[in-house]
Amino acid sequence: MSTGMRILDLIAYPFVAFIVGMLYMGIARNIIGRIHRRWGPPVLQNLIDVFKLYRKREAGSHGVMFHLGPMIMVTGVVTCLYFVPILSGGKWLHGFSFEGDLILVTYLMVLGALGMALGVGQGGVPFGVMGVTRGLTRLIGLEIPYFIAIIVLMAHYNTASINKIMELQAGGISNWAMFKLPLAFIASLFSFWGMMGASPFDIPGAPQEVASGPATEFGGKYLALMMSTRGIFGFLKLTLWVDLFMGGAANLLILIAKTFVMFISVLFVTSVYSRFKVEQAVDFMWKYPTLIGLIALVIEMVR
Amino acid sequence: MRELLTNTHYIVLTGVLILMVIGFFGALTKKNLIKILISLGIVDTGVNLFFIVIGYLNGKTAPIFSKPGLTPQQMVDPVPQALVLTAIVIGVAVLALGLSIVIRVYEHYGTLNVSKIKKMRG
Amino acid sequence: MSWFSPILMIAVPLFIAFLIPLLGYIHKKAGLYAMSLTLLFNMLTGFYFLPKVMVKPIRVIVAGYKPPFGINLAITPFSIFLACLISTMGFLVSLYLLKDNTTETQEKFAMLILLVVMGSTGIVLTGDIFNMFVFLEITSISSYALTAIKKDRKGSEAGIKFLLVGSISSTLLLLGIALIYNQLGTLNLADIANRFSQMNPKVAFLAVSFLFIGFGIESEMFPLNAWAPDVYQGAPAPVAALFSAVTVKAGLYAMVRFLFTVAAKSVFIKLLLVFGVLTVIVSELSALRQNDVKRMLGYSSLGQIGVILFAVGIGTADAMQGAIFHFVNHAVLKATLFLSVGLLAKAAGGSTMEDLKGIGKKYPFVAGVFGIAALGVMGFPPLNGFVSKMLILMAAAKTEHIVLIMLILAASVIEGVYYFRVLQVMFKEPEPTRIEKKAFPVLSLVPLVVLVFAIIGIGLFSGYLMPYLKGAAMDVMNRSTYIAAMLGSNGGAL
Amino acid sequence: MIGPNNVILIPILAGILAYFLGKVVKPAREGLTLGSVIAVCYLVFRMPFDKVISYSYSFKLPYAFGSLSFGTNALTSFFAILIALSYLFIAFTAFALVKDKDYHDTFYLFFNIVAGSLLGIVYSRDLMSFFIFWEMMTWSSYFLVIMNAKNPRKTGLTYIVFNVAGAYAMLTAMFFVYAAAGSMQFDKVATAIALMPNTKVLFVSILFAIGFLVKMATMPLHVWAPDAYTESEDSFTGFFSGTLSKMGVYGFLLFFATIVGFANLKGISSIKDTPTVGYVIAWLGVITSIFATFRAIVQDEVKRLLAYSSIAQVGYIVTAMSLGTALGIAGGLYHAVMHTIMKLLLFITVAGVIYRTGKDRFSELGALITRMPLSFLAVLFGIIGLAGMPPFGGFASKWVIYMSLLKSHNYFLLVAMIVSSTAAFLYCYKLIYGIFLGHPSSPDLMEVKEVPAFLWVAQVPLMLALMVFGMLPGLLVPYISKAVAALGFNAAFNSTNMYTLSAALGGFNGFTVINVLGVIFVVVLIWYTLFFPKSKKLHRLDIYYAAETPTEETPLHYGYGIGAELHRIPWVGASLRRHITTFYEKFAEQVNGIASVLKDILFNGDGQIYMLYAVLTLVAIIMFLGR
Repeated sequence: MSTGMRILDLIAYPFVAFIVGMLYMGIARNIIGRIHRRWGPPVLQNLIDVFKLYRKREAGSHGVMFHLGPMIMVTGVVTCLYFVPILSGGKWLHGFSFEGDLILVTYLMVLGALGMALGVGQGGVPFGVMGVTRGLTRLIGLEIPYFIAIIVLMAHYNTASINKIMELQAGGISNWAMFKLPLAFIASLFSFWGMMGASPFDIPGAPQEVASGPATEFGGKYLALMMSTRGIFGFLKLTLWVDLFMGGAANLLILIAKTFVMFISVLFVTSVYSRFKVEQAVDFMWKYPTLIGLIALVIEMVR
Repeated sequence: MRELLTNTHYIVLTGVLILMVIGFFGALTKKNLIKILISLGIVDTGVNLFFIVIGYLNGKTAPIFSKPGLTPQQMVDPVPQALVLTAIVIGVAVLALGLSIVIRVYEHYGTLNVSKIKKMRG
Repeated sequence: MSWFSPILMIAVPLFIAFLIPLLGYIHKKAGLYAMSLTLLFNMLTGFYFLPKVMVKPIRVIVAGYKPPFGINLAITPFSIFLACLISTMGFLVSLYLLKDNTTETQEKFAMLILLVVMGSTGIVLTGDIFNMFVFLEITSISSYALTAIKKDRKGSEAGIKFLLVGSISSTLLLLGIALIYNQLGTLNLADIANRFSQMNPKVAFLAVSFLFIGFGIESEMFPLNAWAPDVYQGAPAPVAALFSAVTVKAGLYAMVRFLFTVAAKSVFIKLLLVFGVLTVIVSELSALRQNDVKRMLGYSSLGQIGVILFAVGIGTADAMQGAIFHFVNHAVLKATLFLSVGLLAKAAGGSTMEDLKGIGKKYPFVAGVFGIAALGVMGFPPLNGFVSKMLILMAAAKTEHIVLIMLILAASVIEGVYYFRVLQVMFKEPEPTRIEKKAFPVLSLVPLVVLVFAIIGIGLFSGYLMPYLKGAAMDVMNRSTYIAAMLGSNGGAL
Repeated sequence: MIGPNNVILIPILAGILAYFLGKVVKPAREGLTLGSVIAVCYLVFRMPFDKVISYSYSFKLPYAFGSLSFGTNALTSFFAILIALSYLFIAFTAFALVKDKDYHDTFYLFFNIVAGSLLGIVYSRDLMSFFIFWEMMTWSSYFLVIMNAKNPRKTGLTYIVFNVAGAYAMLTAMFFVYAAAGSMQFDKVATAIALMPNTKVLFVSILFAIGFLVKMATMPLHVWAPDAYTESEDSFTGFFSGTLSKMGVYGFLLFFATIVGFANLKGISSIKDTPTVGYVIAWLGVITSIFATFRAIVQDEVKRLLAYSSIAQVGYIVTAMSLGTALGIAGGLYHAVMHTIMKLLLFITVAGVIYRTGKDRFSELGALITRMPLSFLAVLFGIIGLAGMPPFGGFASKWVIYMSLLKSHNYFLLVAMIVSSTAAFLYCYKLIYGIFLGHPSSPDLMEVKEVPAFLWVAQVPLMLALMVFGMLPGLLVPYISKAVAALGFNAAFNSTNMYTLSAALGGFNGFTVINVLGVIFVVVLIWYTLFFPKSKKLHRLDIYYAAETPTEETPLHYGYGIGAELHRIPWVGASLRRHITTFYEKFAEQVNGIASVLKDILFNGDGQIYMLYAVLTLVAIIMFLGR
């Protein structure tokens, strides 16, 4: 694969995520609409919103950090994306995943959020800060089951590199980590739903309480950047879970199929459960998912 | 080693013991400072008497060449008697100093009761 | 020059002491200057004889009677070492007193100070047990008088308590000496030591316990030291400095000389160990709750003496070497502490924590000296207290006394608490406005400067002191050389 | 050649000279400190890193101590360089911040003595010199703690009690070992311990552990740390929490790896081939970091937040080291360096902020980003490192610690550590939000100037260091492997080149990470600022406020209250309510109670009773010893 192709591949990387991510968000609004027995907006609605916002003539800014906040968010998310291989096999669309490992990805996921939080800070909106605080407090809850799950994975496959984990799961469904380490998968699912912002855990951006939380003060091009980042971030987590627990995807079609299954689980959870308070979320996360994860860990240690 | 304790020794020793008991009893139970000092004096005399008894040899005379022709063999052991002289002087000095301090304590406290003189404690 | 013998260290101060009232007519301050000069003389003679005695102990015959009959002085390395220490500390305190007008009657003060130092030197140098008793009594009587010299309530109360307990001690000593004389018929220490085993064991035990309690009271051992805190609080500061640096040392010397050289009864040495640790714990704990700084220093002084007794109680040569080193450090440190608190209390008009609030800001030098001495007492490294404490604890480690080491270290944590509390009160509280700053007389600052240099100097260069410490420790540890030197024909007859 | 023993004396003499010379000519203090800093840095760096050199230095101490011996090996040079650099940075901070304070003279005296004693600890080769300089560090840093303290009595006394008690615990162990070995030299002591029976070795290692855990402020011995770090002199706090706590780390490694030896500790009793003592201490470290992190989040005082964060971060080092694995110790050392850099950077900047604004609480600060942009950047770098975020060095050291735990199969420890390191994001955000973002709590904050120039001399290199170690995580690996080798472990890193860091289960290329981040950020920045119309500057109060318009008086600096919701989380809330200090306070009351009862009974002031004591003792001796 010549370097030219490699560069093109790298440039295409974020856009693939952006487009697929936006489509998923559009589909999500449609499906939830149908669940609420209404039609829901067209699938491309999110893309339309983003381009509309980009066309806005001006956007209010509260200072340098406010201006840079969304940019750091995008940088963080896209960098994290580069370290998660979209396609397995290491030829196409694998980004820089060979140079990083699972722990690096875990910490990069939070880097974007922190960058945006700085922008929100300078914005000066109390709702924004409330949103950020809720997000970070919720993170304490979400991170534990997720990390237990990846510890089980790393212990089981004795490696921290995502690509190796994918290779070791090749060869049929029975070989997927989903079935080999079911408890770990279930524990990680809870934090997956939380990170995707499924209803019981969509605490930071709760419209009724904190007026869309961190994104409150941002308008125009900044809001556009944040919405597109949310799309990319959704796609990133989906591919990560697929890579870790479903043996990754040889080509885009398989990827979309597998990620769609995960996405459906998010939708079901979102539309059924009502929102937790922050402390309830953390308390919940530390009780059941962590317990399941610890059991998986014990099983793993025994083996 | 002079082990030959005659019965005179025993009589005087009991005397010493009585003096010591009285002295210590007085010093440790009486509350009045002057009484304590007096009883300490008594203890002191008891000790001095004990010293004398140690040096006493039955039938011997005082170790002073008062009469011509007295030979040292006829005399009692002179050393304890010399020591007792110093001890008595010391006893007197302590007693005198004690009484002068007691006067000053009385000026300050207005009482001689030893259990009342304890502003400095703890 | 055969007339220049150690006996002068006793004769000259005695002569001058009784000459002082006459000097009063020549010039009001003559008595004080005479005192300082004699003490200076004592110090110089001491240091003159120190190297000589290290080589060979000297036996001074008085009035022609060869031992064991006449009274004679036994100048052994341990005694000359202590004699130098006593005279040096006496001289420094006397320098302080030249400008210190605590009492109007200067002659009596100077005379008593001389008598106390002479008495202590006598105890340390004498080779005769009754002679030691007489010197002990001279020191005690002049100490009672010194404690009550200021005629105030505290002084007299302390004086009477000191006198009562002191007279018990003298009675017991007399009884002990009488019993020993009754059995052995001799008063010479070396002779007693030589024939101590021939005594009837019951009477011997009785005599040793009488003397143990008698010397115990003088060396401020735990159950017998209840009078000490009152005396340190009641007596004027320079006198308290003198007591902690000089008289206690003499008492300890008598205890050590009697238990190790004369009556080598190991039961009592073990008792010393136990009482030593008890003294440390009780006095450090009591010092924790003190409000008056002088009384607190009294308790801390008892604590340090407890450490010395503990070291002596261990009974090995290393421990004795550490103990003697602690003799020196304790004397230097406690003298500095008492003298500096004396100055500060005089300026602040009282020695309680309340009075000394923020005094460090007004008199940084004197409070700084107090701070350095406090660090030294607590045993913080570069200073001298640390070196001797380490030596003692190392010796204790060698003899498997780990639990006792932990007790003593716990006590020194408590010591750290109350000393740093005083330092914090002195330096961190707001400056007292009611005291207007007036400089202290230079002469009373000289001893402080000398002592501070001693604290830091001994701390850093303690190696030079070691040969003398080793000599003194050896002298105490092996009885036979002492007996041979004092009784044998080869004794240097001066 | 100037050996380690002279290097130690330079700062101490400089300090003493500075104090006295300073009385005559005031700038002499800064001059002498600067001279000593340069001399120390030059000599420390000139000393060969891993060649073992030893010097005996007869310091005229009595025969019993023998001569104090000093020397260097890789471990000591590792820490010596750390000390020298912190000494340099803190000296410059002090030049700026302590200029017009009234304790100007005593500060330089004690600051230099502390620096000298740190070098002494690191360079000493026998127990006695180690203890001498350990004690000198304790009492000289005590004076720096109470120098500018708000309530010096409580802070000072707790500091002294804990540190002196810890030092004496260590001393008892030293005597124990001295009794067995007959000498104080490290090598002789090591051989002696090998022959000691198990119970004694356990006793000695527990006592050593207590001494060092007090210095590293691990639970339950951490009570002195928050007060001491908060109340100590502002410019000294960086040195205090950054470098002095590392002496605990050095001591722990020295005694547990070389002298007591993890091997024979394992022989005594072990769980899953980690020595039990180490395993318990590891759990202590993790519990400390969890409690300290949650306690840090709810603080309102800036320095107290950083103090608790120091305790938490050192907790990680304790956990990593005490398991006794090669990678664990390497992780501990790596994190020690990173933590020192971050804490120096943060404490120096915070000291500058306090110096300029005079306020030290989040509720009083806010929106300083406009007035103090460089300090904002410094704190930004600091918190990214503190939170362990990838582009900077903080991530590399945490990554190594995680790998060590994974490799030694201590998964539960790793899960517990994740709890605290995730919660760390909260107090990092609170730190930067409380001071620089949000709204100014009082109008005078808007006239504040940037921190004095001298602080930049310290801040800029530290920021660069964080970035460089982030970009080249493998840069420190050769030095760490040499230090770990000096402890008798073979280093466990697979990669040797500067760019990547790889060990047990995986690896990552720091260079790629920072390049990707840089490229994307530049692309987005250019695309956003050039192609889109300039954004309109809004007034501070022109914000979305649910249909109301905030005025100057409305309190908008909401962020200082971060952490209030933690009280409602069941387990976290419980941990915040319960304080370990109540146990110590009761113990202190007990001791005081005994003390006052004892002194009132025994010394009750009545002369006659004193006489009775004497007579009773006599009777007791005659009766009991009579037979």
